[in-house]
Amino acid sequence: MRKAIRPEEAAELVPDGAVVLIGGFMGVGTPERMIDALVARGVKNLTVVANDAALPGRGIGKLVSAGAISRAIMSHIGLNPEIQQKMIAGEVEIELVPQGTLVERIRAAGVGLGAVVTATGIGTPVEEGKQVLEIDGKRYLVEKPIHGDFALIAAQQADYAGNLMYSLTAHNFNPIMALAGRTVIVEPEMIVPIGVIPPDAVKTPGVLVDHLLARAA
Amino acid sequence: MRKAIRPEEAAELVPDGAVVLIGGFMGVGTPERMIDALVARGVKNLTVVANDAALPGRGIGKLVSAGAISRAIMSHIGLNPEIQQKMIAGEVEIELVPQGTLVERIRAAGVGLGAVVTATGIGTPVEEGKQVLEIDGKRYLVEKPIHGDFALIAAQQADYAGNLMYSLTAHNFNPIMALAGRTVIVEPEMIVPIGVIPPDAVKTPGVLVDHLLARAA
Amino acid sequence: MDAKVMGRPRAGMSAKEVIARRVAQEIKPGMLVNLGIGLPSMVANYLPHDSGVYFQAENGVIGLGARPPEGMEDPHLTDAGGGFVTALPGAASIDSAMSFGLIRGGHLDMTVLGGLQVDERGYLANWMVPGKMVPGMGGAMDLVAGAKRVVVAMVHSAKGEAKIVPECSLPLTAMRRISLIVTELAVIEPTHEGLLLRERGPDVSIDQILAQTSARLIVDGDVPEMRIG
Amino acid sequence: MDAKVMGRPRAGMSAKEVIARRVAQEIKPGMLVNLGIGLPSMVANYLPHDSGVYFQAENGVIGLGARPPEGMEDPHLTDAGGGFVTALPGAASIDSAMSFGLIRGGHLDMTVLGGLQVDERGYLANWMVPGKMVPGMGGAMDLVAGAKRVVVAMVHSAKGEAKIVPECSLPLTAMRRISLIVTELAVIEPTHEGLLLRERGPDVSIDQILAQTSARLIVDGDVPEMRIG
Repeated sequence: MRKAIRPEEAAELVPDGAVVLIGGFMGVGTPERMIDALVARGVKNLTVVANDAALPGRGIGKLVSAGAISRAIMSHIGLNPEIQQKMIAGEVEIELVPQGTLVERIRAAGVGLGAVVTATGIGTPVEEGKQVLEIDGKRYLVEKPIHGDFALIAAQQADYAGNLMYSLTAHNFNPIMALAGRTVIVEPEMIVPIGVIPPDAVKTPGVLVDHLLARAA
Repeated sequence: MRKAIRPEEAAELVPDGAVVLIGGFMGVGTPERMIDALVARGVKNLTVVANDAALPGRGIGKLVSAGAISRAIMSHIGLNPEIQQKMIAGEVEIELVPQGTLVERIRAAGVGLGAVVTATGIGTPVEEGKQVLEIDGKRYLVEKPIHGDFALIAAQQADYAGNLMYSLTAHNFNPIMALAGRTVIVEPEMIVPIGVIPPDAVKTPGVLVDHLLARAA
Repeated sequence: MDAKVMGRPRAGMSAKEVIARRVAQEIKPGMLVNLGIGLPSMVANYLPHDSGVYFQAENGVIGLGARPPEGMEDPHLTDAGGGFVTALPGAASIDSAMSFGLIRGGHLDMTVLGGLQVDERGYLANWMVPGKMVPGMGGAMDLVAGAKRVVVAMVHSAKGEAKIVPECSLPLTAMRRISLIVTELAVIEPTHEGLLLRERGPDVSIDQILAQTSARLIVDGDVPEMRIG
Repeated sequence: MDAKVMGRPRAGMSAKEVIARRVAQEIKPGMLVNLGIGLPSMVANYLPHDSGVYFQAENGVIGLGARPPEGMEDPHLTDAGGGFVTALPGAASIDSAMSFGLIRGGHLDMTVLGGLQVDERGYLANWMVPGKMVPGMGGAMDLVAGAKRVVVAMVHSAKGEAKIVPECSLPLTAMRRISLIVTELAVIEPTHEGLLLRERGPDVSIDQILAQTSARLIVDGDVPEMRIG
C-alpha cells in the first residue's frame, strides 16, 4: 500500500545533483505538478534523462528555465531554444542519444541487462568512443544502461497498490522509466481503491512504485 | 484487415522444417487448435522455440507425441517425460536456455537488437561457447537473437485489424513472440469488429499480425 | 482528402505539393508508415481516405488520424510534433519501447523523412549542421537504420546549393542506403551502382536536374515524367 | 492459513514444515517474493493472511492467491507449476519479458528455491544432475542471478549424502553467493568468510549438524535454536 503524498513532500525527496528520469514526449505525459514542486523547492544540478526538453514553460522546459538542470541525456532539444542557448553557453552539458537507443538503455537498466546492442548510430557521431561488437558479420554499438536515482512518472490512473495505467500517447517513456528509477514517484490523474484496476489493464505493476502524488486539492 | 482463416488453412502455411515460436507456459496460453491442425497435417522436422514442452497430450506435448519436432529451444522440459526420452534417444535435439534469456533473445529478434547482454548463465554450462563481454568490471554473456519463421500465438481477444489482448497468466511468451515471427498466426478466443478494442487495451498492435484463426464452428 | 487540392492543375502546384503527391504514390494499402514532421507529414493529405494505411507516430500511436475538430482535442493524443491528432478505428497505443521496437525491428514498412544531403552511396544526412543546428537526432537514426523502406522527401537544392552530393559533408544519420529520393525535380533511386534517375518532375528536363545535382546521376534510357495531379 | 497446522506442536512437525515455517519468517510485509515449486511453495501457508506480501509467479502474475474453490478455476490463471490459483486485489498480469525484467532487474525482494547442493562460496546447484536429470533450468538461473535475496529451502542431506559441500560437484545455477540456507537442521548464512551457522533446528545439536554437513561451517559463539511454531 502506498500513501499518497503531496508534491512538496515528494520534491523534498529529490536532492540536488540527482539523476532523474522524467516521462513525457514534448510535454505530453510529463508529471507537471511534480516539476512545479521541484522548481518551487529550487532544486539544482539535476541530470535529467528524458526524450526531449519540451518547450519553455511546459514540463521539462520549466526545469530548464529555472536553471535546475546541469546535465541532460535526451534525443531531441530542437524545440527548446532556451536549453540550446544554455548548451552553447556551457551551462548545460548535453548528451544526445537516438530515441530508440535511449529507451532501450533505460529499459536495460530496469530489467538488469548489461548493455544494449544496436545498429542504430553505426557510422555516425553516436559511434564515437563506443565499443563495437560484430555479430554474424554485422556491426553493432554496445550502449550502456542508464539508471535513475529517481523516475518521475505521469500516469492516467493508479490504485493504492501502485498499479498504473496510461493513456494514448502519454505512455511514451513512462512505463519504461518506471522500471529504472531507484525511487519511483508517480503523478496519476486519478487514484482508485485497490481491486478496481483489472490485472490485465495494469501496465506498470505496483511493486515498482514507491510514491504516489495525491490529487490536486 | 485480416480475414480469419481455418486452422487447416493456417497449418498448410507452415512447411516442414520451419522454425516456430509457440506461446504458452505449461500449456497455458498455447494455440491448441493450431497445434491440432499441425498434427493433423503431419508436419515434420519443426524447430520449436517455447518456454517448455508442456505435458503429453497438451499443447506442445501433442507435437512431441506426433514426432513433429526435431529440435527444441526451451527453458524447461522436465514435466514431459516423452521429450526427455526422445532427447536421450537422439530423436530431438534440445537447447536449454534460461527463461529470462529465452524471452529476451526472442524480443531482441523482434525489436531489431543485435544481442542480449545478460549476467544470467555466467559460471554455468550456459556460458560454454559464448562470447563474454566485460562492462564496468562485471561479466556478461552475449546471447544471440532467436527469430522464428512463424509465431503461433494464443490471444484472448482480437479485432479484425489484428490487435490483440491477453488474459492473466496466458500472456507469458505470446506478446513477445508476436514481435519475432516472420509470419504471425494468432488463435484468439474471440474476434471483435475493428474499433471495439480501446487503443489503450491493445497489447500487440495489429500491424504485427498476419493471420487470425476463425472461431471454432 | 482535399478535393480542391486534388483537382488543382499541376502547373499551380508548389514544390512541396509535387513532392508530397509523388511520395503518396509509394504508399500501398495495409502498410505501416511513419511520416516525419514538416514536409513529410503533408503526404497523408494525398492518400485516399480508405487507403487502409496505418500511420505510426513514434511518440506512441498506430492508426493516427487527422486533426480533431476544434474543442475535441485530447492533450494525451498528439503526433511526434506535439500537434493534436485523432485515433482511427483499430488504433493502438504503444510505449516508446514498442514504438522503436517496431521501427528498429523492421516492422515499419516505410518512413518518409526530410533530408539535408543524400550522397552517391545513398547515405542520408538530416539531423545536424555542426556549429549551427544541433537539435538532436530524435528518432531519425532508428528510422533510417530500421525501416524497410526509407523515402527522403526534400526540395532538390537549398539556396542554389546542391543537396544531392557525391559524399555527404554533414554527419550521417545512418550508414544505410536509403530507398528513394523524391524532390520537385526528380525521383532518384540509390542503387549499388549509384544514383539512378527514375523520373523527371512536371515539365522538368534532365539538364535542369543535372544542373542542380552535384552527385553523379545514372541516366539510363528514357526518363519518364512523374504522373501526379 | 491452516489453523490445525499452525497449532500443531513442533515435535510433530515434518522436516519440510520446519523449513517452510522458518523461511516464512524471512518474509516481510510489502515484499515481492517468488516461491519455487515444491517445498518452497509451502512457505505461503505460514504467512498471516494480511501479510501484505506480493507473490510473483514467473509465468506472469503478481499478487498470486490461494487455490480457488472447486469449480471456480480459470484455465488462464495458474502458477509456474501449472496449478490453479487466484488473484488478490491489486494483482497485475505481466508477460514473460516483464516477469523476468523484474527478476533480473533486482525488483524481486526474495526468491525461495530448492537446492541440490550449496557450497562454501555460497554457490547453489539446483537444476541438473548430469546423466540423470536434465529438466532445464527454467527460471532458476535468472532468479538466483537477479533476486535481491536468494533463500535456499531444502532438507539438510539426501539419503545420507551431504548437500552442503566444500565445492559443488553439480553444475552451478549461478556464480552468486546466495543469502541464506534453511534446512530442518540449521539456518546457515553464506558470508565472504564462509558458511556461518546462525541457528539450530528444533532439538538439534551442533554436532548433529556438523555430522550431516561436509562443508566447513563457522560456529561463532552461541547458536540459538530456531523459534518456530
